[in-house]
Amino acid sequence: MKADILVLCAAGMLVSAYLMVGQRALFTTIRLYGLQSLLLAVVAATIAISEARPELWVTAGVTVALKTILIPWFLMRVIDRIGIHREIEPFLSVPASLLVCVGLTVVGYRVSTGFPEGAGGVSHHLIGVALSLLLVGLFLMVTRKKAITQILALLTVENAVFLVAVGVTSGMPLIVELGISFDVILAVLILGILVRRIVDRFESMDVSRLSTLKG
Amino acid sequence: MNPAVGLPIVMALRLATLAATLLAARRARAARLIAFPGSAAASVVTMLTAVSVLRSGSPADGVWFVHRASQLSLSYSVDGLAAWFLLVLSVVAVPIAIFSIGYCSSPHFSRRSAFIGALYNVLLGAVELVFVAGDAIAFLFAWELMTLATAALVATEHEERESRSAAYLYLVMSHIGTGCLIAGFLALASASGSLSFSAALSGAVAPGPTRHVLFALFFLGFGVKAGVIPLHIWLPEAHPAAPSSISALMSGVLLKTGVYGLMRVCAFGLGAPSLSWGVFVVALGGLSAVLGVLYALMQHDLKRLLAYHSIENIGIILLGLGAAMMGLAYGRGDVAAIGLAASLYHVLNHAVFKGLLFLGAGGVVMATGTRQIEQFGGLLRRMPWTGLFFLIGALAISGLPPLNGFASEWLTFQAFLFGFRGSTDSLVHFLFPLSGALLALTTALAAACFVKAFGISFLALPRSRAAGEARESPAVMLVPQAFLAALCIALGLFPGVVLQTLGGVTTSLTGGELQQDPLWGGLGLGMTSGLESFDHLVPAMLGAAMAAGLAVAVALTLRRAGAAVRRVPTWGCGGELTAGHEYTATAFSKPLMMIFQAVYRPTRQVEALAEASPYFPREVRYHAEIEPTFQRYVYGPLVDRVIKVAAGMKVLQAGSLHAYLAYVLVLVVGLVLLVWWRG
Amino acid sequence: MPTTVIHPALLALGVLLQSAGMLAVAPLLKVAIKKMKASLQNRQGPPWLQGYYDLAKLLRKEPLRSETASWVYVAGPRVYFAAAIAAATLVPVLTAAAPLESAGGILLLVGTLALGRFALATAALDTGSPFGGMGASRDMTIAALAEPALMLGLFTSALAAGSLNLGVLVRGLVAQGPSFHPSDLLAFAGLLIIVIAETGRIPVDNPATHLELTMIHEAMVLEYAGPDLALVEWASAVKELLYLTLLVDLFMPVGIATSLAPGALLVALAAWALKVFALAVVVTLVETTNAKLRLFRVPELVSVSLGLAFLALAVRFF
Amino acid sequence: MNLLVVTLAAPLITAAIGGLGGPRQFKETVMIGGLAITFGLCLATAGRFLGGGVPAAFGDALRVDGLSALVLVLCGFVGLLSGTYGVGYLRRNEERRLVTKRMRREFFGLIPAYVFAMLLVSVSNNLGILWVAVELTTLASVSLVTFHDRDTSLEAAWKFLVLGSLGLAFALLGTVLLFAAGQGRLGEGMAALNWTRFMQVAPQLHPLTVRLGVVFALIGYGTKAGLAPMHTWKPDAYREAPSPAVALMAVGMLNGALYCILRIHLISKAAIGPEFSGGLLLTLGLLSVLVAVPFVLIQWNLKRLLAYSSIEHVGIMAIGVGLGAEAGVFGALLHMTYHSFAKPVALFSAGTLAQLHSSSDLGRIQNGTFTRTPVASALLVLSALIITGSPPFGMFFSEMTILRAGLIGSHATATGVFLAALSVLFCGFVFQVGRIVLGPPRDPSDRRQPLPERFDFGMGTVIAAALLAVVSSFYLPGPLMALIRAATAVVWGDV
Repeated sequence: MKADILVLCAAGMLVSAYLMVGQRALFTTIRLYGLQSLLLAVVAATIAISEARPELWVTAGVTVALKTILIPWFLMRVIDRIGIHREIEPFLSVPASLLVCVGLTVVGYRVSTGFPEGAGGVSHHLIGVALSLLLVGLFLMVTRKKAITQILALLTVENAVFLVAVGVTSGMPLIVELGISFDVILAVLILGILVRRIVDRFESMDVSRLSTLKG
Repeated sequence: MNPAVGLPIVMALRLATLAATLLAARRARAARLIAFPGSAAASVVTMLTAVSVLRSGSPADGVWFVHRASQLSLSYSVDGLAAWFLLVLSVVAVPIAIFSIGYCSSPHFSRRSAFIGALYNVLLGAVELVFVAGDAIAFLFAWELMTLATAALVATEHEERESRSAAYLYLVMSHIGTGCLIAGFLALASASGSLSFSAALSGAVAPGPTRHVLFALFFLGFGVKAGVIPLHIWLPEAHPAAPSSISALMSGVLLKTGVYGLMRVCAFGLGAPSLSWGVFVVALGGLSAVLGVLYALMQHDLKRLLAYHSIENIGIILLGLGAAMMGLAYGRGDVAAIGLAASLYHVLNHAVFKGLLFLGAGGVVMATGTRQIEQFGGLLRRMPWTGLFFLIGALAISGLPPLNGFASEWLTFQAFLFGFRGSTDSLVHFLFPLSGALLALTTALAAACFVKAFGISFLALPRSRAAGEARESPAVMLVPQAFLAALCIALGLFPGVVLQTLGGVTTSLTGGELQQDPLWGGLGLGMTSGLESFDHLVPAMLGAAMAAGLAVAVALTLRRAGAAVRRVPTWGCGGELTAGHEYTATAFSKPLMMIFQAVYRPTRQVEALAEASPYFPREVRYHAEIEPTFQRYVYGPLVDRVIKVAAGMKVLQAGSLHAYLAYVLVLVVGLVLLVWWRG
Repeated sequence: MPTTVIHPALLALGVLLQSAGMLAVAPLLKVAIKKMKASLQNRQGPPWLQGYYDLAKLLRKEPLRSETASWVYVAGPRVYFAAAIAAATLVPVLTAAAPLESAGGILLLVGTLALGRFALATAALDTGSPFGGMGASRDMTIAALAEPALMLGLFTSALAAGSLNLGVLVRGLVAQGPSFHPSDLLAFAGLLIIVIAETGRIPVDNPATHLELTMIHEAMVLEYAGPDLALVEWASAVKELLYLTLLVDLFMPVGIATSLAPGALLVALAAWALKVFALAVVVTLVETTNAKLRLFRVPELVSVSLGLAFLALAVRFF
Repeated sequence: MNLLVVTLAAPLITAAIGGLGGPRQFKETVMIGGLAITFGLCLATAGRFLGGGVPAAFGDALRVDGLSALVLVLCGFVGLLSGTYGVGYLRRNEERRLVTKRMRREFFGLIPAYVFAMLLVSVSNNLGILWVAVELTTLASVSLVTFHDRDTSLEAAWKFLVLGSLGLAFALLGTVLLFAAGQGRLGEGMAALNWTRFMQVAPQLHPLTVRLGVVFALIGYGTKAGLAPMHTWKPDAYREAPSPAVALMAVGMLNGALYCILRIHLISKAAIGPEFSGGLLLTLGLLSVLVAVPFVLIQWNLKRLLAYSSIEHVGIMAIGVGLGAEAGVFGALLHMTYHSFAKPVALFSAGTLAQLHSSSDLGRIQNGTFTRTPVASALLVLSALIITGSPPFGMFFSEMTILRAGLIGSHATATGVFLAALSVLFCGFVFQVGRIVLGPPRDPSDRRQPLPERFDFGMGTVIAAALLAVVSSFYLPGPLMALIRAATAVVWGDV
């Protein structure tokens, strides 16, 4: 029962990443990220119950608080302030991007087959999903031109790492977990500030325009 | 003065002089009077050390300095070969140091005297370290230091574009050479287990292709520094750009560090040299000799002309060395001994007469302010002593008896003759006479070139106002030239003495006994290849016969005492003879340019400026250019391709963040697949 | 085995005798060649002693010196003369040993002649007249081309005898007795061309003209007059005799004396005179039947000679 | 109080005081004093380690062994050097009224904070704290990159942060995977992530997870070190940040990232043998040296030139470790020490030259600087010679040791390529430096005249640092040598 929930949530996270790749509106992308973080919290919760690990509840709580509520709110405020709602044409068309994502998922999964069966035969699935999520997130970063989308892609990669941290090892030491979450949030805040300064200076969030430093 | 005592004194002296010069940097005169006499003193000590090792024949070694951090120790070992090159260095370094005192006082260099003086000491110290280095790290340490000091000296007048580009070209080529040396030495060290030369260069290298690769690496590394064709293109740029006293040192000594390396490692360090190596060295030696002199003929910048002649003389040295290597390949130790003796003798001779010529050129350039021969003329009347010494240098470099150039070329011919007699191999029967013919052609062309250089610069009417008002160099610059001129004559007249000192060196390296039959107590030398007869060279006999002939000639033409010889104007076909009528350097070398067109591929422009009718031009301008084949066809494309590739690679950092992220994505996917594949 | 060291005094006497002899005979050879050319052209040619008369006349004349010239101009002819004499003493003439044979052999001979040529060319430049420059440039060019062929030709016989010492070489040939090897013919032809080039005979240089287009040796000495000119003329005569003697020694050593006995010396003198005369005839024939080559055709002639020399080497040793 | 805690606290307090406010004079003395005390404390900690003790804190989360002692001392030294030069640098800008209040606050606050983060990295035994410390350095340096607030500095900052965060995400994943490979054997709580614990348990770690973990960890920390192909942020960041900050990043961050890479390499060596991570390091190292070649040959900016030089040097250190011979490791650590002495001198002299000529673009600094600004040009030439490994200076010996290790370890081709790249890099460097230093003085009529050179505080520091770099090439103090040998023992021998 526990294994099914975990695999279901992990698969859900991967699907949300796929939707992100296909999505053009920024608001929806942020909401998808919020959903993804929520599923991560559910994974943490189920493991907390099944493994009787009280500190995972704290992790789940922090994930919900920070990544499902605070970060999407902050990014939406940044977009409102700037007023740009649509993503401009990415480098690769959506069907081609999806094909590449499928390829990356195959790669992620092939690698995870060699992994040991964790508690309840779940971990090699989780690692497979996490790796695929990571590769898709990275691919999203490479193809999308908007600064906000790059931040979201980076956060997807972070989520993949946290998925491994929570799912495979049933929780890292708590203090480290908190320290890491705090740093991620700090990074996002600074990225947000930078985006606003870039938009003030360049009147656009298009990162591909930022290419004067050559050689 | 054995090396254990001598060398530390030398290094202490050099460091003290360096420190004192830097302290006195502000006052140019003081800096000059500290730097150069100090380095002259140190060179004298080096000479004493070298002589003691040569005479005692017992090598001495020890450790300089252990670099505590990396446990790499810099040791020294002075054997016969190193002592000989130290002797060559110090014999030339002392007069050049004294000459520099005068030369650097010219308004052009005086404010840079401290810079030149300090670097002169660093350079000499580095060269001495190169010759006495006992292990790879000490050798590379000194080698690189020497390159940097030389490059800095070439760039002393860094206002001019060509000295900057000359210094840079020198630095790049030497550095690529040093890269090969580092690779070679470290490969040797790992093959023989230790960095010290005694182990690494004892010929214990595994046979097969690695030896040939090592030989190629070392030849490339040392060939660049020796200025062998086709690695020579930096030489005609760097020598003229440097101050003349430094160019004398560069031509006289620095090229010899390359030759020393070729001898120490390529010829006698990698075990018995294989035949193909010997043939390669002889071939490149011949090529360098002929092409060196051919290019020298076409140069009208006095210092470039002398620089190309250095290439020619290095070619002659390599011919001797190549003959020695082929002798060793056939197991004929005695032929190898003669070949090596010939090339070592020419190393000393070239250092002496090239040093003399460059010092003379320095005096002339300082007096007239330009290096173009076409501007000179009639300098013998204004600068009689410089003219006389330059003439003696010219006679020596053209290999004319009884001076020293002839003695070493005679020995090289003997090496070819004995090599030919000693073997029945058809390759030798083809190659040695051909090399003999090439050597003869080179000597004759050198004679033609120096008739032009001396005749056009020093004789007849001055072609420019500067040449007309040139003043003779001060005594401090003439005395060293006199010393070197006297040395040219002495080395020419006493070959026997030189060969005896060389006997020990050649035997220790080639194992072949140098059968000598010294005639008239060192005045002459006798060589044999073990066959019936000895061939002798006694230049003193010829000197006596010439003196007798001169006496007869003077007696025949003796007039009544006191009757002054009538001075008449030279026949000018009816018109009044001016400097314009004189033969120019271009005209003098025109026939040879026509004959060797295939080599030069000259391009010429003739402009006739005529007003009324084209048949009566007021003025005709003639300009001929010979094609720099190596620059245009070898190095030009190479450098362009490197720049093109570098420019192509620049696209890697083209500013787009997405590209950078893509690199990371590719790397991650690649490594993940690698893990899976290796898993 | 080290050769017996001849006592220096005996050496000096040998040098004196040989140089005096060569000096005496040289003008005779020049006149002989002129007379032969004249007889081929149905002329009588100058009297036999004309050479000595010219020299005597020139020696009595007043020496002149150009204003622009320095001491090099004065030293040129004298060094040229001394070099010619010194070279003369290096070659065995009557006896199978030359007085200065152990001074350096063939290489020293070539070197000494080169020294003489260097001195004359430099002196020619000192006058400042275009003729001097042109003569010096052409003479050095031809010499530069001729030297490798000369060296290769001499090398062949030296390699056969195993030594560069002319005395040893001739003694080897005499000991061997008259033998004929095809390579000798090739080497002889090659060297003959070089001798013609070196002594400034017709196909390469025209000794009898003052036309600037064709003269090489004459152009160098255009400015000289009086005693200086005498020295130069005499020296070039000695040089010519020296070259012919060298050819005789290397390829026709028959009749040369092996001991100092007066009888042998007389036979040697007769043989030497006959052989030199024969060579003079050959040179004259070549001179009268050929026209002077343009300067830039001379390299082809020299390369023929180089080819012959190399062929001689190949035939003998490969 | 624990010595280690005091050492870490010192820069933090300096940052706090510096960042708050107060007159410029006060802030300068606080900064230099604080950093001097920090360096003293680092020396004391190293001294205690050499005396046999193993300083530790927070239950072994922070622990000083041979390797960390060496990195601690080097980072402390660079911190002090950058601080003092920074004061001089800022004074010069103050005279030209280029410094705003924000800049001053950021400068005096962030540089000590950066030093704190570096020291934290070099002493952290716990992989979690190690990651947090590296993240802190990244965040601290972002605002340093946007110090001059130009358009290009925003672009550089964005790229720096995006690539940096991505790298750190991989590093985190690597750490987690290594932790997962323990499958519970590492124990519970904070101590589970201690490096010492990993080393004890290493043989039982699951090989495939370790391999994947090492891959991600090396890519992550490699990004921070500037190993190719993750180096792309470095040239942009170096051009934008002020020279003192660049020195901190070039030496402190490089040593710190190398420290992390070595920790991961040691775990992998203990678990699955040195071939995998050694080979990866060797490849990335070679790639870094090769990537630097074209950009040194054709370069338009002095600071970017020095950026590629530090990419080359981190490549050399990675090659040294990757060659898998003790001489190689010793060479790499020796190279790190010499690099920490020499690179600041190069950056400071380049910075001073750029300040005097009001631009660091090679095109805009008209050639002939030797005549107008002789001391700065001479220092630049001297430092160029040092960092290109010319003989009389130390790097020649360390590069020789690495090359020799390469040939002993039968990596002939790799060593050959490495040697060729070194030669070409030397030529490129000398050309670029020669291009601006030599040549005729600029004609007086040209209005863009460089500032007259004054012997002020900043110049004094640079000359002192240069003297130190030259002296260190010949004589390294005894204790420092002991530290290097201890660090080699850690990296090469079993702990």
